[in-house]
Parts: sequence; structure tokens; C-alpha cells
Amino acid sequence: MQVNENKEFEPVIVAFCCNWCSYAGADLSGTNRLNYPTNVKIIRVPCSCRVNPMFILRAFQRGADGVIICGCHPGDCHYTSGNYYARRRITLLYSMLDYLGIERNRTRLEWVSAAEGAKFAETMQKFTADVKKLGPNRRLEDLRCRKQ
Amino acid sequence: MLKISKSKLNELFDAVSAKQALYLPVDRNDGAAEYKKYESGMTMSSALNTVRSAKDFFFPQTENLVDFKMEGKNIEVIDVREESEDFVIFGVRACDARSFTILDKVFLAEPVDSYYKNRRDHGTVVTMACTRPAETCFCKTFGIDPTVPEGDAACFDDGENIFFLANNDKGQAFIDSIASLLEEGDAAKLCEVQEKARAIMEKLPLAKLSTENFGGDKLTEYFNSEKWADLSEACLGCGTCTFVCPTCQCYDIKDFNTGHGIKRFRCWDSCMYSDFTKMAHGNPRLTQLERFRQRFMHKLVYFPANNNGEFGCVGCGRCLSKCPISMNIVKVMKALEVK
Amino acid sequence: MQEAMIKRAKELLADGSVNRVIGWKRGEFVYDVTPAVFDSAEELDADFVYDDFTAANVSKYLIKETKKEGKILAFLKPCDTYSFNQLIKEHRIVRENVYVIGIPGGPKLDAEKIKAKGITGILGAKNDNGTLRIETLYGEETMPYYEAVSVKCESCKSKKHMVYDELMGEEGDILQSNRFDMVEKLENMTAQERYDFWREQLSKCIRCNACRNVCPACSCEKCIFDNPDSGFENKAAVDSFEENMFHIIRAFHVAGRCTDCGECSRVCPQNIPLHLLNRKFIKDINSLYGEYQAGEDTTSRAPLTNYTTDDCEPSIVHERGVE
Amino acid sequence: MQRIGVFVCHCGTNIAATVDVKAVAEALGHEPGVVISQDYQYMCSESGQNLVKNSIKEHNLTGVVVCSCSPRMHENTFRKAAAAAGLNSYMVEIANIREQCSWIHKDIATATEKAIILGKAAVAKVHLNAPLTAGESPVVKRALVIGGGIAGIQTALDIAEAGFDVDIVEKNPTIGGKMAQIDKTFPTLDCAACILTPKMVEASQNEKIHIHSFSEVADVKGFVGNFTVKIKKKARFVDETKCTGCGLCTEKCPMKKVPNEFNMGLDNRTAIYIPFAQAVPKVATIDPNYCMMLKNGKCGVCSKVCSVGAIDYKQEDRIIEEKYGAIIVATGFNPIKLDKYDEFAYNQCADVVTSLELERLMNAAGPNGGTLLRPSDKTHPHTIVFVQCVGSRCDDSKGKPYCSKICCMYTAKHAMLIREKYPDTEVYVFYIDVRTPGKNFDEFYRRAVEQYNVHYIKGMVGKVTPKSDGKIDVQASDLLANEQLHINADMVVLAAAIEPDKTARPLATMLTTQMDTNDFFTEAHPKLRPVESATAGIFLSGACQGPKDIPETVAQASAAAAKAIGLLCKNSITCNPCVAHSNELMCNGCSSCEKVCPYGAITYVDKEFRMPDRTTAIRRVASVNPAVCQGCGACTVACPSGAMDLNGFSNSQIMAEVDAICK
Repeated sequence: MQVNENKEFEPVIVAFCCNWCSYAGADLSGTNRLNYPTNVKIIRVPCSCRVNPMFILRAFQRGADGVIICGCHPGDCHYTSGNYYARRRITLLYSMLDYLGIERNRTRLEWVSAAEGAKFAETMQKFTADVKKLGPNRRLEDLRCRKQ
Repeated sequence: MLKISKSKLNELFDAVSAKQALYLPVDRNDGAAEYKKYESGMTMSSALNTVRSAKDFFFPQTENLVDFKMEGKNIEVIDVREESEDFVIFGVRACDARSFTILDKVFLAEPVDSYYKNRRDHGTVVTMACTRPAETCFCKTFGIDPTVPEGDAACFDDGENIFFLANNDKGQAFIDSIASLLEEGDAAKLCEVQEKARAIMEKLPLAKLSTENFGGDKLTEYFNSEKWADLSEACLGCGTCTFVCPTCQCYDIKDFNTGHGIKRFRCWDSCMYSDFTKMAHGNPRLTQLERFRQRFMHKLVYFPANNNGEFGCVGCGRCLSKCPISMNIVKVMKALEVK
Repeated sequence: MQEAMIKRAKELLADGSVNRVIGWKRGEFVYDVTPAVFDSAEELDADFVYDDFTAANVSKYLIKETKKEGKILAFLKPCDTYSFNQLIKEHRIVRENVYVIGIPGGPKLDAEKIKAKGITGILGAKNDNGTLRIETLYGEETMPYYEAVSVKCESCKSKKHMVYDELMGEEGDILQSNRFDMVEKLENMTAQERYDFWREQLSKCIRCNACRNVCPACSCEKCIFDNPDSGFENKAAVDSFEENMFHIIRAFHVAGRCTDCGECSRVCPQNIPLHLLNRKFIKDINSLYGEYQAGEDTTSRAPLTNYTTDDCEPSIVHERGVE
Repeated sequence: MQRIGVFVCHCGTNIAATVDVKAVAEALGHEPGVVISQDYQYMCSESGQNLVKNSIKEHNLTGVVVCSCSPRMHENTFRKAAAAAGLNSYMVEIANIREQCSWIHKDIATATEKAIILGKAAVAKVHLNAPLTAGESPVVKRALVIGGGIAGIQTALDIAEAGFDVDIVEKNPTIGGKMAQIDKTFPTLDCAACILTPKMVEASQNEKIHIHSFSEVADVKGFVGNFTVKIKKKARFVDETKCTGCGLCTEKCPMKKVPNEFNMGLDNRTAIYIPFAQAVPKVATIDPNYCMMLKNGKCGVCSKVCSVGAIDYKQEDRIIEEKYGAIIVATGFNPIKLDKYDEFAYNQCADVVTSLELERLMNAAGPNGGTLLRPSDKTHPHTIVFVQCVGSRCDDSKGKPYCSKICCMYTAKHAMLIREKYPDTEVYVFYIDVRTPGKNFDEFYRRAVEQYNVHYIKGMVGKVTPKSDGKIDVQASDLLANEQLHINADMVVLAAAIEPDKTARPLATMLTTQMDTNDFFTEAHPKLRPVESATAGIFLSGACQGPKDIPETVAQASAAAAKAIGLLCKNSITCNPCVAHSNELMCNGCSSCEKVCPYGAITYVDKEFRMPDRTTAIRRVASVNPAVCQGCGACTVACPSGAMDLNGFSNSQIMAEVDAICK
């Protein structure tokens, strides 16, 4: 994403949503007409445990400014344990990114149930706002992918 | 002979870098040296050599060859070549200097590699004579005299002064460009220093290493040698030796999809890698033994065979100190030699 | 120790209880020893060496060696036994095809550290109680022994062998090491400082893959970074991103499996402190999920293939330490 | 290169109003591989589907992208359409431009831009889609019903009727559940026992039905068509096979002071007991908390008097394992505990009772043999106050947010019955509002008011205070008359909210089914799949899914049975083809994937491989059982070498989506 003076910075935000809870939650916020920024683009995965850390890095490489993962609340995983594994993996990954000096607010994980349409919308509004504050992703970007 | 007092060296660097980019070896905080673009105040490293060789300047580890711009279904080809800036590499050692003549044989032979030539034409190599060779040095084996290095221009250190000598017009031009800072000087002390260095050369552990048993005609007796199994046994298949080597010139060409286009780039390849020279049908060298053998056969047999006797090694000793398992060309030569 | 080892190895070869011996082979200089397999007493007498410079961890070679005919004798330092156990746990080594003799470990020396002091022309090196006396082409040089110690031995975690069929020398103890000090130091820096630190380090990377290829935890048949079909293949770090990508993912893939043997940092030709990445994960795992040492045993569940229902949330990253 | 067709749905104005569908179709038409791109009014309509079918044939498409509503809505519709046109149904991808675009965004420009990107992502994914064919797995022709109340019984009867074996697991010593405790049923006022007990007997006598009373589900493994369930048969210290239910033991048992849970603790039973006369199975059970023999080895009367020697003090819990094709949850409900409601003096005053307690007080088999007497002094109450919505429709933490649904009707029933039997008794009902949807419900309620002169007062009871003279002061407000009232009552009956049984939550975890925040099981679709859980093969019967009265419960029980029968009729079910698979050449056999698989779908095999050095070697590699794998993908991330990948959500597919979104 380029920032140019006349136009305010619009971050690219990738949201990985588990099919059973969070994706349904996103649908619900749609059904209830709960607005959240267009910056957020959702990718459907069967479970939060399907999200490979490499996908997250890939997103940043290709020009994402923020990546958020949403899954079923702990205990509610459709596959019983998926989000527990995801929780450990993502915690460690985010910690490592932080360790490498990548801005913390570029990454997030939220548990959003199929019933929490409102929470989904709020989460996305907040996250987008946080990423906007940070400005474009530079520390984890691949210059070759930058749009000319 | 023209000289400059070492205390004035930075004035010289400032003068050079004012006209064109200047690169010289500087010390890193980890004790190793690497080439850096000169910025005022930098001091030149006294280290014998840099971790990465000077070949990067003409044959960088990665370089973009061509771009493809994709819009919907159309693809546009974009030539990204542009004239290189003029630059000077200062303080190159004799071994690395020789490596350029080896690389030239590869990249400047028909068909000429325009990317390489571009840089070569715009680069001036100013070498620095060695005074304290290391135990890993064996350039002498390949007929290199580190006290009288090649390169466009050569420098000599007698302790207080740096003396300059042009080896060709490019070198002369360089010296002329800084002539105002130079003065005539007496090279007597320099000769002592050179003698000392030469004396040390004789005492080097590898001083006796010779190439007489190697060369283009030795293919059959070495290719099938049963020694390769033992020699390659511990090889990790990493690319360290090839990447620190000043003469390794194998590369791979790859496409990178940026999402809105393709960047076709070339990058160093290593014969130690499992996908080295992998082709549609697969890989001609399936085992580490074969790949390991390739590297040394190339330097000691194939290369001389194709370049009238010139070996593909300059004895800089980098692989000797950098190989994670300390397997290297010297051990290979000694093991193979038919006594 | 070296003589005792050669003697014992010859006995075991002689009585046929092993067919091969894996150890270290003398080189051209005092320091350039090479891991090697010895098949005969003669070879052992001629070239087997175990001294201050035999830092290499030979356990990874056993993946290949134990799949061959017959039994192999492996001399393992305490740190190497952790790697060995981990490989057993991951079904990479055929245990019954290897006879393990535990041997005393380091601290081992690293010639690169001597050279970093500007000492060149090294012909010999002796430890004169605490002082390292180095014989060079330019006369004798000295330096404190500990300053020449290989980075992998700087903060030794254990002198205790996790596994062996036979032990030479004393049974050591697990040590209270200070191995996380540097990680903590980094954690206490600002994000910008951390970023600058790692940029400086990782930008040195030449993607020689030495760290990966020497790593006992990196035992994939084909690494995703070498696999054109993986979508992550990259042969050279064309962009700084790829330097980060490679090292983050490599560290992540060995997280919970890395025994902290330190080989990655030892072999890095550019002296990148790669162990600081692995140790960050180890430190996090210890503090977030309870003390865990990979390679301590061959059965326990690795932290990343395990969970508890009350694990902390990723938000902990945002809450602790310096932003 | 795929030949992709893109179809952009207007969804009437749902999408078209905020997304420039023409522009989207136009833009996606330029994407590589897209050979046809068009928009249409209603893609899900017959003609919309035909558009897809015809385009597939005309342009021999290899992939289809539909930009429409959520895939959760119509993915299957379009997959079927594709299949009908001879295209593998897994070559279809949906771009969700309604729920996740047009419905949440206002600005047409940005919404359109986003819709295009979502479309591009779908196109990028389809490029990497591969035809998938679903495997098949056999169906065990046996069903498990968890819970032996009216719901469970009805479901079991229906399934047995269809000719399938069915097991009922009931945690209490007898089946029957709450309905067995109820005196009369609304709106017909016929006696509950008279209509329930025949069904209980029918269930016990049906050779297809196997009742595991006094048992609990201990563990559930497996998947639709093939569940393996461990059932814990709790020790009742009586040999079911021997006990004749003569009841002699219960007469002779010296331990007579055990609160009788069947009568809501309003009277006592013995330590060895049969819950009630018509219990099924009619078998005695020893309560280890009270039995002297089990507690300190002194007594043993029951075993002495038992003529068939059925008593077995040594009996222990047994675990039996059984395989099932379908599981029906019928765990039912309980009235909430009223400890938190001091304002109603429930714990302070014996004459303040819950409606269920009232049922027992009025029941012929109840503590007073059917005559309504005050629990405190066994005198006949002359003034009775009913309080509605105790803990229902309650926004504070004490109660439940939902309406318990049945209270209005049973209270009308109680009032009516009391007025009928004891015309001298005044009955007051305090309500927020009276809810009587249902056949003959409102008529029933009006009879209570008009015919039986029950005093219905709209208003809340503020405080209930027991008085020294044994009377109860009920302080309340009449919202219509807008005045404060004090009623001098003899009894107060609280319509306690109902909540799911406590065993439901742990059970849901075992079954990997979802629950709402109130611990009611969540149905697969609130309107279209009300008796199925989101987890295939698990069905919901009765109040475990939400408050229900008897007719509703029975209706849902039969519906659940029908769904289960539909499954059991099949010899095999096609499984989800979006499962993990391992590339054996890449796999290094480290077992990481095996450890994280929640279904035990991954096993290891030693296989012979040709190695690079031209030798052959035996290597340990992972292999996935596609019938067991549910496709969560945990293994794909656990695998460092990327040998493990997931059909339909492959690494390359997801990354293609990422790239498309980010570029």
C-alpha cells in the first residue's frame, strides 16, 4: 500500500476466519448490517489451526499491513482441539515477530463465535484503526511486491 | 614510485569517493571484514581478506535480469538493464584479483554476459599486496605472487606508506585521478617488507601444495576414484564453500511472482545443492558424492581442460576456514594425488 | 581422553560389537577437524582426534548411518545426546543400530574467534591454565582461553548425558546456564532497536543453508525452502524479507524440537547469532507452557503438538515487555 | 490453464444496490483464465443455476466462480448445479460479496472495489482447484439415544419402529424423565402417567430397544455413521437380570429417611428403592450414600429378604463399548435452583414451592396421595399465589435471559385444577404477560380466567414474607390498577425457569457439538435444520435444544428420529473429500501430524522407496484415513516439510488467495 499526500493511507488487512465460528460470525455481522472497513478481506479456512505461519508472513510480503486470525472460542472448536493448537502456534509466532521488532499491532488473534456478529465488526473496526495508526508495513514487506 | 602516507589515506578515499563510488574492506564488530561503500571517516580493514569475496561486485549473489508486467491477460516485457555507475574496489587481495580473470573467461567469452560486462567495464580494481599471509593461504600453488598483485592498479604497504603501481590504462587513469595527493617515494623499505612476506610464503603449511598432478588430462583417473566416498561422507550439502569462493560462477535463473508481475532474476547456485542443474527430466547428480565431486573436478580438471590449463581456484583459503565440517579443496587434492 | 576413546573403539571393533565408528578426523591444521566414519583400527590410530576443536555434533549423521548395515559406535558429548534423543523421538535414528558412548564435552574452541582477534598464521594452540597460547607464523600469541570458546559452548546448559550405552569419564550435571541473558537483553530493547539489531545480523546472511543443513532438528526429506512446489522455495535472499522469512520459519519449524545444541551459530560463516532465535522460542515455551527441554527424553509430547485448555492468549505478546 | 466462468449475482438489490455488479463482472472478465464473466438477477434461482450449467457446457468450463451470498448459504446449490453439468462440484468457488461486502458497506465505489478483489481471490483459488471425489464409509445400523425422558423414549420408539436397533442411556434408575413427575398435562388435562407409562412399557418391551438405565456416556469417538461410545453402567448393587421388582427389599430396608427425589424431596424413600411404581426397568437400586451395608458393612437386610438373591454389594461400575451410526441427544431440562431468590423466601418457607413440587403435591402418587396440603402443617390452603417468570426473561445474572415457554400454560393448568378440586380456594397469578401460542392454548387460559375465576394480575411480586401465624404475606404491584397489593396467602407457587441438564456441557464436548451461551445445544440451522447439530450424525431431541412443552418435544423427538433413520437407512455415507493427505516422498515420519490429529486419522506405515542414490530403502511415512479425517488441517501446520496438505484448502490455494487480496 502506498501512502500519498492527497489520499489517506488505506491498509490492506487479511483476516483468516475459521469456517465454523468466525466466518459465520462475519456472515452474521453482514446479516445484521454491522459495518466494518472495506480494508478487511476475509479468507475462509476450515479451522484456525489451518493457518500456517507462512501464510501470515506471505501476506505481509505481498503487501498486507495487518493480519488477523479469527477462530472459535477455546472449547468450542468444531474439531475440539484445533484452536488450542492454533493458540500456541500463533502466540509463539507473534512473540517472535515482536522479538524481531515487527510492530505488535499488525498482528492479532480474536475468538469470534458464530453468534458474535457485533464482536466481529467491532474487532475489525478496532484492528483496522490500530493498523492505520501504524502506517504502511515496511519492516516485513518485500520491495519487489510494492506497487509502482 | 608514487606513494601516500597512511595517515593521509582518508584524504585519498574522500577524493576518490567524491568522483565515484568507492568500496573497501572494513572491519565488522564480529571481527570479520566485508566490503562496504566508503563513507567519510571509514578506516580500511587490516584483515587479510573479507568473508565474501570481491566477486560480488561483478557477479552479485542476485540480480534482476528482466521484468514482466502483467495486466489482466496481457504481459509486457521490461528490460531493466541500465548503465552501471563507475566504481572503485580498493584493497583487493591478489587471490581475488586473479579470480576476476577466471570469471572473465566464463562471462566475457562468447556469448558475452552483458550484465557482467557492464559492471566489469565500469569497475576499477585496486589491489593491495599481502604482507601477512595466513596458514590457509595457498595462492602460490596457482602461480600467484601476493606481494605483487594483479588488478588495474596495485598498492603496496611498507608500514608507513602506501605505494601505487598501475598495471594497465584503467589503473593509470585511477592513479592520475589522485595524482595531486601522491608524492614520489623511496621503495627501499617496501622491498624488505616484500622479502619478509615472500620468506613467510615459503614457510606456509601449504607451501608445498602443487597442481602438477591435476589438469585437463586427469579426468579418468580422478572421476572414478574411490576416495570421493570418504571425502564427501561428512559434507552437509550446504553452499558455504561455493558462496565464499571467489571463482565459483554457477548460477540459477528464477522467476518471482510479485502479484502484479514477474521479476526474472539470477542468483548464485551451488553444486552442493540437491537441485543443482535440475532439469525437466530430473537431476543428473542425485547423490551428494556426485555433487561434491563436481565441485572439485570442475576446479581441478574440467576448468583447466576448457581454459588452456587455468585452474578454477586461486588459493584464497576461504573454504578452508569457513566449511562447517572443514572439508576443502586442499584435503581433496592431497587425498586424490597419485603419489 | 582421545587415547582412551581410540582404545575402546578398537576393542569394540575387534570383538565385533560394532562395525563402524563415527567421530572426528584430524585435519591440515590444529583446528580443522572433520566428522568422519572409521572402519578400522588403523584408520583410528592414524586420524581419530578428540580435542579442543572437536565441536561438531555428529548425531545428525546417525540418521544416514543407522540405516546402513551393521552397528555403529557413536561418541556423543552431553549436548549431542539431546539431539540424539530428539531424533529417536522423531523416528529418524534406528536405536538398535548404534552403540552410544557418552564422552565429556566442551568447552570447545572456535578458530574463527582466534582469527577475529587478528591472530593469523595459526600453527598450534595450547591451553595454559586459562590462557590460550597460540603458535603462529609470526611468533607466539596469547589470549584468554574463554574468549576463544565456540559460541555453542559459551553458555553450556548441561554436562549430563541424556542417553548412553556406556559412559567414559564422570557423569555430569545439568547446569544453571545464563543462556537466556542475551534474549532478555533484546526483549528489553525497543521494537526499533530490536528491528535494527536483527536487520544488521540477518542482512549478513548469504543463504548458504549451513545452519539448516547442520541442524539435527532440520531432518526433512526435502526442506520447503528447496521445494519448488511448496511456494516458499528461495535459493537466495533477493529481498530482506526473504532473510527474515527463512530464519523465522526455520526457527518456528524447530520450535519445541530444537535442543539448543548451538550448531547453527557455530557453522554460520557470517557469525549470525542464530541461536538467539531458537532460544527465544525455548524461553517463551518455558515461561508460557512450562519448562521443557527437547531431547531430555524420547517420549514426551512437544509443546507445539500439545496444549492445555487454559493456555495464555496471543495477546500476552502485546501486553508484556517493551513495545 | 483453467477455463473459468464467473457469475456475479445481484441477489435482487441485496448486492446490486451497493455493489456495481456489472463492473465486477467486467473486471473479473479480464482475469487470466476467465473465459466468461457475467452478472445475473438471482444466481440461486432455477434459471440462475441453468445459466451456470449451460455456460459449463457451452464454454467447456473447468472452473466456476460465483460471486454471491455466503458459501454457507448456497455453495452446495452451485456445486450440485456444476455436477449436473458434468463438472466436478469441487471446481466451484464462492466469493462472498453479500454478507461480507454489500450488506456491510455503504459506499458503492469502495464496496465494488472490494467485491472485485474478493472475486479475484476466488478466481486465483479456482486456478489451483483439483477435482475431488468423496470417499465412502459404512454406516453402523444402530442408534444411541442419550436421555430417557419423553423425548428420548419417543425418538427410540420411532427408530425401532423403522427396524433399527437403538440404545437408550438414562442416568437415573428409571426412564420417564420429567414427564413422569407431572400430574396432568395441558391443554387436555389428561393424566401424564396414563399417557407416558404405556410408552415406557412399550419401549422396554420392544426387542429393538435396549435401555441402559442408571448409566452415563463416558466417551465418544469416531464420526458420522461410525461412532464408538463408551457407556458407564453405574453400580446399582442389584443384579438387573435377577431383580423382579417385587419391592420387598424397599419395605424392609431400615434406612427410611432418604429424601425422595422423585417427589422433589417432599417425602422420604428407603436406601434401596424403586423410584416409582411404574418405573422402567422396575428394578431396585441401592443408594450408596445412605445404605448402612455399603457405608459401614452393618445391615444386609435387603439381601436377606431378596428371594432371588439379586442384591450384590460388591457390584462395581462397568464400562461397555458399543458402535453407533447416529447419536440423538435428549438430555432434557431442570428447573433452576431458587437459592438466589430470597425475595420469594423459597428457602425460608416450606409453603413456598416450585411448580414441579406442586405437581407432586397434587399427584395421587405424591406425598399426600393427591390431596393438596401445605407442606408445613399439612393443612388445606385457601389462598394460593402463583408467581410467573421466576428467573425467566431475566436480564440480571441470577436468572436466564430467555422465556421458559411452558410456565404460562402449566400455571393456568394448576390454577384451573385447584379451582376445580377446591372451589373454596382463591388463586392469584402474577404475570409479566401471558404467552399462550399453541393449539387450544389461549382457549385453555381463558377458561381459567373466565370459567374458573382465577385472579390474573399483571404485575410483579416484590416480596414474599412468611408470617408467625403460618400465613404468607405476598407483596406485589398491580400494574393495570396501578396499586400495591398485600395478599395473605397460604401457599406460594414459583414458576421457576428451566435450564438444560448439567450433563449437557461435558457431553457436548465429547460429541464435538456446539452449544449456545445458555448451554442449549445449537442446531445446524435455526430454521432449516432444527433437529440436527452442526456435527454430522448428531441429532437433537426435546428440551436440550431449547424450552419445549410436551407436544413440541414429542414432535421434535420424532423429527430427530426421522433424520436419524434417514442416515441409518444408508449402507454408506459419502465423506467430505476435503481431507488431509501426505506426500510420502516428502514425509520424514516424525509423527508431529499424528500427535495433533483429534480423530486419530493418521497412522504410520513402513514403505519401500527408491532413494536418490538409486538404492531402495524402507521409510516410515504418514498415511491419512480419509473416512476418519474431518479436514481441520491441524496436521498441515504441524508438518514442517509441507508433506501434509489439505484438499480444498491447500497451501497453494490459500496463498493464491492471500496474494490476490494483497496485490
